[in-house]
Amino acid sequence: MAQELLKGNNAIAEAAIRAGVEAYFGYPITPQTELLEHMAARMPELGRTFVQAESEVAAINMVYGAACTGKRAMTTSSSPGVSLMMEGLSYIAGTEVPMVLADVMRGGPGLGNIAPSQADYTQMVHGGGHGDYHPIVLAPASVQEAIDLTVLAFDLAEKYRTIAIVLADGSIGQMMEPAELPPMAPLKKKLPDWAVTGEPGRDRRLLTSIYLNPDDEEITNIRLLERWMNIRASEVRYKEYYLDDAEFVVVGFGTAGRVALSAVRAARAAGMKAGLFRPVTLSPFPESELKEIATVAEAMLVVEMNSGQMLDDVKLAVEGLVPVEFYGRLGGVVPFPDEILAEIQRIAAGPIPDQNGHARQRWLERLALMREGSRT
Amino acid sequence: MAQELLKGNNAIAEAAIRAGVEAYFGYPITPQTELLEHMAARMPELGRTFVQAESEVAAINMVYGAACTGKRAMTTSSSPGVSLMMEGLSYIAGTEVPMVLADVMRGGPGLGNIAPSQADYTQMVHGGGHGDYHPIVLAPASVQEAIDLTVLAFDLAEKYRTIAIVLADGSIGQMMEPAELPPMAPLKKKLPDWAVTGEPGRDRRLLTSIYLNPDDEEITNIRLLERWMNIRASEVRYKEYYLDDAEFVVVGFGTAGRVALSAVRAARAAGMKAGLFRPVTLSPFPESELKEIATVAEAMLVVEMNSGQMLDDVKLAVEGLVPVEFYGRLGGVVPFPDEILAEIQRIAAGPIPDQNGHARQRWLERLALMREGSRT
Amino acid sequence: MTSSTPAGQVVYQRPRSLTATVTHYCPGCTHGISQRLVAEVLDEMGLREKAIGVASVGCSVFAYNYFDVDFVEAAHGRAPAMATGIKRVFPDRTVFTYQGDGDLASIGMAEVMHAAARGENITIIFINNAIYGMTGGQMAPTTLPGMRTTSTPLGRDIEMTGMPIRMSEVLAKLDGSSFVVRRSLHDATNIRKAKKAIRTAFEVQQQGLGFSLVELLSTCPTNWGLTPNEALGFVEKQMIPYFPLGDYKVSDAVKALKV
Amino acid sequence: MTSSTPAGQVVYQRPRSLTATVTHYCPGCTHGISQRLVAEVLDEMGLREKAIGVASVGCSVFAYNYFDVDFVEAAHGRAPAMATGIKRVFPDRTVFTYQGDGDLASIGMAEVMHAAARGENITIIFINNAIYGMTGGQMAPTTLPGMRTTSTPLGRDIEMTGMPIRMSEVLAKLDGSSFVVRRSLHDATNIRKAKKAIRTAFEVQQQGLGFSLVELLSTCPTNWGLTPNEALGFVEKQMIPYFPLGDYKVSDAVKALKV
Amino acid sequence: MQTEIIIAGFGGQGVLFAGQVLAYAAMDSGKHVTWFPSYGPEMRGGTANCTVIVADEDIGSPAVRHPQAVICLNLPSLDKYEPLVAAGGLLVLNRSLINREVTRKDVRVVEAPANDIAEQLGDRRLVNSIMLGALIEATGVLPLKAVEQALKNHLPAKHQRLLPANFAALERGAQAARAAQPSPAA
Amino acid sequence: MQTEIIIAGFGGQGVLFAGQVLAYAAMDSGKHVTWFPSYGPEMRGGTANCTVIVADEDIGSPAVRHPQAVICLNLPSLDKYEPLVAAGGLLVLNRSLINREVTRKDVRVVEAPANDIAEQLGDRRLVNSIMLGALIEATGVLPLKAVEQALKNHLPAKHQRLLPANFAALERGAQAARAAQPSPAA
Amino acid sequence: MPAKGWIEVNELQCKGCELCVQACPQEVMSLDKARLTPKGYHPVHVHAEGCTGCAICAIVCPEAALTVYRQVEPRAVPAAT
Amino acid sequence: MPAKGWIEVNELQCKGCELCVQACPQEVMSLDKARLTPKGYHPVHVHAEGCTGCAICAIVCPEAALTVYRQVEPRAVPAAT
Ligand SMILES: Cc1ncc(C[n+]2csc(CCOP(=O)(O)OP(=O)(O)O)c2C)c(N)n1
Ligand SMILES: Cc1ncc(C[n+]2csc(CCOP(=O)(O)OP(=O)(O)O)c2C)c(N)n1
Ligand code: SF4
Ligand code: SF4
Ligand code: SF4
Ligand code: SF4
Ligand code: SF4
Ligand code: SF4
Ligand SMILES: [Mg+2]
Ligand SMILES: [Mg+2]
Repeated sequence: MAQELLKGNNAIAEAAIRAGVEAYFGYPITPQTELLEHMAARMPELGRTFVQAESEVAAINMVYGAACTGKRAMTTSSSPGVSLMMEGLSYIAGTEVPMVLADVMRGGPGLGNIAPSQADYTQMVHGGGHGDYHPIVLAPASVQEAIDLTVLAFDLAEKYRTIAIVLADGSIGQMMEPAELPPMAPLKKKLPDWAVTGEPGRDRRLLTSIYLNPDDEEITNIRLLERWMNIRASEVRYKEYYLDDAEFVVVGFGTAGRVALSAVRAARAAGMKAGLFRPVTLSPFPESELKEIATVAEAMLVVEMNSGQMLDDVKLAVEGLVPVEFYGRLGGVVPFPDEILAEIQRIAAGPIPDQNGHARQRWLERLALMREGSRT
Repeated sequence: MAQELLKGNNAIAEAAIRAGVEAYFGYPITPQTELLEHMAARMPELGRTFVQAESEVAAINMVYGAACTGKRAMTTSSSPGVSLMMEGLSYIAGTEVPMVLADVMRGGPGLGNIAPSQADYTQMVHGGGHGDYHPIVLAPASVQEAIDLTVLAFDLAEKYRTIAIVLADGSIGQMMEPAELPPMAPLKKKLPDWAVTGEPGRDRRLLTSIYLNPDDEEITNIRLLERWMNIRASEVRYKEYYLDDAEFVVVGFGTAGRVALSAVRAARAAGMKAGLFRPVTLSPFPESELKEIATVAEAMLVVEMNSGQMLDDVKLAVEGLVPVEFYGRLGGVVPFPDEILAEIQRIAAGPIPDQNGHARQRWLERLALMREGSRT
Repeated sequence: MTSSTPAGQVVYQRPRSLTATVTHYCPGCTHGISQRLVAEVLDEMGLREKAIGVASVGCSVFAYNYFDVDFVEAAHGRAPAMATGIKRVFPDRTVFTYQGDGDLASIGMAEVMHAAARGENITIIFINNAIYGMTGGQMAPTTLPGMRTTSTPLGRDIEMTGMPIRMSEVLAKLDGSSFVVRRSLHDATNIRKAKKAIRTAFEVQQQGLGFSLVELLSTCPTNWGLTPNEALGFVEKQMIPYFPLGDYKVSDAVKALKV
Repeated sequence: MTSSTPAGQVVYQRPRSLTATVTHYCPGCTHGISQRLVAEVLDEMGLREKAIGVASVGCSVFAYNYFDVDFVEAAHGRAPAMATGIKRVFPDRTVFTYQGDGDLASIGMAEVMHAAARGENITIIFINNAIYGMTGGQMAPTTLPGMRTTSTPLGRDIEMTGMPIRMSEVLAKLDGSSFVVRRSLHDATNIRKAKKAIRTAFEVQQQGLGFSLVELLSTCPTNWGLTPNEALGFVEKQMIPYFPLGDYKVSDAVKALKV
Repeated sequence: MQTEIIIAGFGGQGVLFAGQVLAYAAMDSGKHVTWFPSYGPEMRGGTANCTVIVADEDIGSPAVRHPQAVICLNLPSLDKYEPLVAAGGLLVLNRSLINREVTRKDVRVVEAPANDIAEQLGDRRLVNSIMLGALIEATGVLPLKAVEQALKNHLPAKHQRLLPANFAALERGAQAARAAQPSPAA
Repeated sequence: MQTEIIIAGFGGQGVLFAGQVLAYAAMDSGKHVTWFPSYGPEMRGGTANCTVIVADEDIGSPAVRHPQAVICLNLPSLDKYEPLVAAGGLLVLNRSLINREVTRKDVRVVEAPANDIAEQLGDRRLVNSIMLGALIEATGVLPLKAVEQALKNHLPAKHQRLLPANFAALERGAQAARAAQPSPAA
Repeated sequence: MPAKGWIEVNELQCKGCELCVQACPQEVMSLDKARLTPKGYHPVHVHAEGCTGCAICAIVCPEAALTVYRQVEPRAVPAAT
Repeated sequence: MPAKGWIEVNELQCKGCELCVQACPQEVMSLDKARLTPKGYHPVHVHAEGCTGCAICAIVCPEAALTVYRQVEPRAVPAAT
């Protein structure tokens, strides 16, 4: 198929449609609104379900219902709206039905603003709802990737009976890029054998997240956990750039990763052996891959549009094998490549910072200084 | 004052009252309901505010309103109810008003059950709402501690204009122990100078979490973060048992920590040099304290009533200095001391497990085996 | 056959749409009656194998164990949203929720109002027992003035908590609702009427006529501190005066229905 | 003074309860009128320094910048809950919310219903512009049948989304509400009536008579795709027929009030 | 020294309150004590139990797998706890509702026809006090006086008139324990 | 090779659409391209801008601090971007609405009285095409033909009749650029 | 002559709530104090003659624990139709 | 004789929405196309005689941008009361 110039939000919506989503439930919120609007126009014309729910709480519970029928179901929102879905997500995880959520993150906490942010990382990756569960979280860095990962999200959600989240930020949602949509997939004919469908001629089926006996709940938790171990073993995805001989490895996802790529190129142009590791699956996190890189790199620099939420996962992965520095912008500010380049230069110039201090603390001091500098 | 035999839930409620809580908003949910019922009886008779809200969403937003007036305000719930508060908590964090929440955790995910659990650790400690913020999280292991930490929660929340959470589990909420309540504190006379109180003779005041300009939001985020760094530096609390010469250090909080204490004593009785480190503040986490212990201990064993949520924080803290093993029970199952004793024995018998594998993976295999064993 | 030996004709038997599971309801709790009625109606309409039930969080949380019907279990208050999700993708299935008054009128207010406003083609069985049964007897939005509950130990003070909410009256105000009635379960006559209303509600859904809800005044002997029989009296003497039985919304299309 | 030079007497001036801040509202948006009216009433009743406003999420999100009054900003839909929290600890302050129709009638349905049911002694200014203004013109629960919005590109299909919700009528059904009226902002006469209603609502609160709400039909020229003046015509011709102006609840105590 | 006791029976047999009385007595005697109940819907019409631990130092786990003593107020409780009670431990049985023998040989057994005694004493609600009396006597975990005092202090006002009957019940339970055969395993 | 362009002006001046036309033209010419808008309430009655990056390889950051070229459709845009445009970069000014000179000496300046030209051409909405023509001519980032083709392909059906006028507008803009003084710094 | 009927009590289901006892117009039902169901309740039984098979007991039974029969009057039916 | 009045337009606030223009019963208001406010709008002004100071313009103005004055008829007041 030919490339089209697509806005991220519309691309995610259309990709979901091409992937065979049969039911969409959502509530307007900037910066994901075009996604809902795309669905509002397209789903009815395809004879599929679109409902503008009364709230995000209702939306996620409508998805819960539709997902229980085994059909592909989806909702999308942005940060405050996603926070309202936490109970529903936990129920869906506990009921082991597949669903896809796209969170087009904005600046927070609270009402915050509508600018691009990555500050829902921990909430989405480590599960913002109660109880033990692990969603799959995919982080696109371009419109094309947003499309591909949306399709993948449906496939993985179904394969593992789990929640799959496309975690984008406002700039992925709002930007346009040439990209190619997949062909329209035929709708599922056969529904899975756990689906609650109200059909004659078989034993009744039941989907629930209640296990009043802790023993049964523990069995369920173990089942979820084993499935999760499986996902960790099989579904890690990431992108590497200039890593072959890289001494200084930048780690960043989504838009931050993409901005870092510009910085890495600039660093290379200036003769520094910089490289970029961009996790595509944030959950499962590419732990062993990062650890391997840690055995050869001289230093790592984690770059995020938050206060270092992925930083902890990187540090957990590299287990002290390499110094890990951090650079982040907060509250809806997107870093420019030159800021990251400056960080690479700083690290390359040495000395390698003492790992006994806190990368986050050091960064915060630099950031405060930088902000003061730019004010004058 | 004399000791009384108190149920955890009532103790937390009465402690809040003694600490001067002026407004309580809540919604019934097992296993925290006695807490709400205690408030229903006591608050009106003291002329203070009690409202049974229509939902947890409403409850947290009522707290938000009351907290904006500078008076001490509180809500309590259990896991699914707390998930519904995520948006509100994020708003409160972003608005920088103090409040206290008690989460009496139960088995999950989803509706789960009402048995004691610790599976909201990540949600509460790392912030289940959107955006960058850090609540203070206190984990009592006894009724007395539940009282003391509830009082502390109010003090810290106010001191730092932050959310303070008492993270208990069903067994802390439901058990009775002798404990001493503090005397009734006088109610605050003077409200803070940021409080929205509708008073004449001063400039109007405004409390909000919206910062439409990312730059302003970044400043706010930095302010929150710097305050958080401050809290980390000043407010870490923990309990140590038999650590002087301990070779094998168990790390556990709340009920799991308390069960571990029995196991450690049994291990000592059997001649093993076991000790217990019990974090009291889960957030801020006693990182440097654990790291120090890691330099002398031979191995650590993290024990939780979840799948190893604090485990990651321990591993982050010890940075590979010491092997860290894990033992957990899930979905509302409370471990018995003998299970933990067996783990200590296993570790003490050596060999120290290879840290390249995953403690969680190894535990899951042991747990599955054990469950099979107990079934036959 | 021309036998002249007296033979037994079955006048009543346990409906096929109920499983054999013994309920966890307290003795004499009329939750059991309403579930039985729903099962009878499903039997009579031949819907057992095309129905999907949505259980809610409350004493009826295990309803799914009692109905021999496909079931899901919703989050507290969200059953109408979950039912919407199911009905929209399976419009030809019979989708119903079974909700308590805490579930529907308190935490689930928005979801039931909007399902009704949308004219969602689902059926709601709404059990009004004036209390939160499952969590041990706290005040519900339907608790009567002055009634003692574990969260109104001195009796419900309407100055602080307002008057009880009459959901049927409110839902009837929405253009989207088609059939909204209140019945009681306190005696055989009323139980028969309740069943008829449930039957009509399911017929409304079958005919695609939109949102139907049957509110049933029900007992909670345990939390009311009454015997099962005294509890029936409480319904009759105390509840019905504040929650009058009647048809609050019967759309023209529904009136034309012959049940 | 016995001067004979013609002197200027101020007939109208910007109310003291407004700040000098220029609003971010689109030109001709009647959000500005309703806010001005609230400010005038606060001035007249001398409440500026004892009022606490609760802004909501919608185009009026920055209301707090325009009122020279203590303010907080609620989460989307939760203003009545937040106002409850404030009013309960400060019963002698005047607490009001300012909410759009998406905020109040969609996501905030439960909170406004329960605030009304409790008879919460607060005042709600409810701006019904039949659309989600702030997010760019999606369907609101109040959007008229057939109306094109960005989430109903072919016009609101009542088969799929139901009929618009008439909040005043619904809220009036709750025993807890004391004063619930609908007014319009489409011309000077109606604006005067709207102001009178707002005045009454605040008096109701002052007297401790309970829940008061004034629904105001308002314009959104931007998302309706009309000029400001055409938009006034839309209110008059299209909205009022579905949302009739009137007094939906005036409790006896309120009737006895002299405003 | 730590003694772990479980009291188990039907909801409505006063299981939780008996445990609380024991806990009060322990507290007033200067002991460390924990009382931990089964809770929630489990209680509705079903079985109830609580674990009371009395100790000289602060108590770790409030629950134990192998308690030293179990009061079984009905048959399901015996079925559940017979396999769990610690070797050398004690089972206190309500003979009125338990119609089978204990099969384990390594535990002590004390029994009382508590329902019958209660009826003799004129109040069905005394069953739990009778069983408690038997337990106290058989374990010596606390002086009987301490339990009497706890009852005096903590019986709700409206039930204070039942105090003498409760004292009698405790005594009858204790008598039953004294009459018990020495443990087969002892 | 990578060219970064910002188009800035009032909401309603067709800023976002002009950027999209440029992006379409780039895409159709086989280039990598990103289009990134300002969005949200910022747009309501206020200023709007978008960043278009045209490149030969895949594009990293979709936003740049120091763009190589900026179209300023009004005065606030010039005020905002004059300090930011890269040294040696280009400012394309709408003379009709900008009544001050550029003070930086290290940038090229091209200008066109776009509102006036548009009125001459008979349609206010042509302002953005005029400015785009000037930019294309002054940067050579793409052939003018590619932009014309993009307009043809992507102008909404109801506006297709405006194609000839738009082509004329592009050409008038290009003329203005050709007439521009060589950059003072060049 | 009133119809003659009888009932069957499912003792697994019956919880001895006595709703049927109060509702029975013939007042022929009562709890069987001599029996205990597996769940520990006294089940209901018919202690006297007079059941008409009216099924009111079944209608009020929350546990669907009752099956109601009515005697079919012997009547002559043509051997073949 | 009708009252005589005049208005003041706060040009910071006025957004040229013309609601006042349509509402003025004397039809004396219009946008001043020659002027632009700091926010880029044409502000309203009174282009003809006849303003009565009725304040209807102010009542419909969403921006509270108008102040309305009415001429006070000179009348003799006793020098001292
Ligand atoms: C989010 C959430 N909040 C609270 C609860 C606890 N809870 C369970 S059932 C219930 C109330 C049930 O009352 P009602 O709906 O009236 O049903 P009933 O038991 O009276 O039939 C509550 C509050 C929950 N499970 N989830
Ligand atoms: C939880 C949440 N969901 C969605 C949004 C996005 N949002 C902001 S305003 C709004 C609707 C506003 O519409 P309305 O209340 O009618 O106000 P109006 O702008 O029309 O005055 C929405 C959906 C949000 N901020 N928070
Ligand atoms: S608690 Fe009440 S509502 Fe629940 S089962 Fe028992 S009697 Fe019925
Ligand atoms: S978008 Fe509509 S409601 Fe919002 S300010 Fe503009 S005209 Fe008013
Ligand atoms: S009504 Fe049913 S459950 Fe109750 S006693 Fe009669 S048969 Fe038993
Ligand atoms: S069938 Fe009628 S007469 Fe017979 S036992 Fe039941 S209620 Fe009584
Ligand atoms: S109504 Fe107000 S804002 Fe509109 S044109 Fe008149 S003065 Fe200006
Ligand atoms: S005061 Fe009256 S007459 Fe004068 S300009 Fe305003 S509306 Fe017109
Ligand atoms: Mg109820
Ligand atoms: Mg609106």
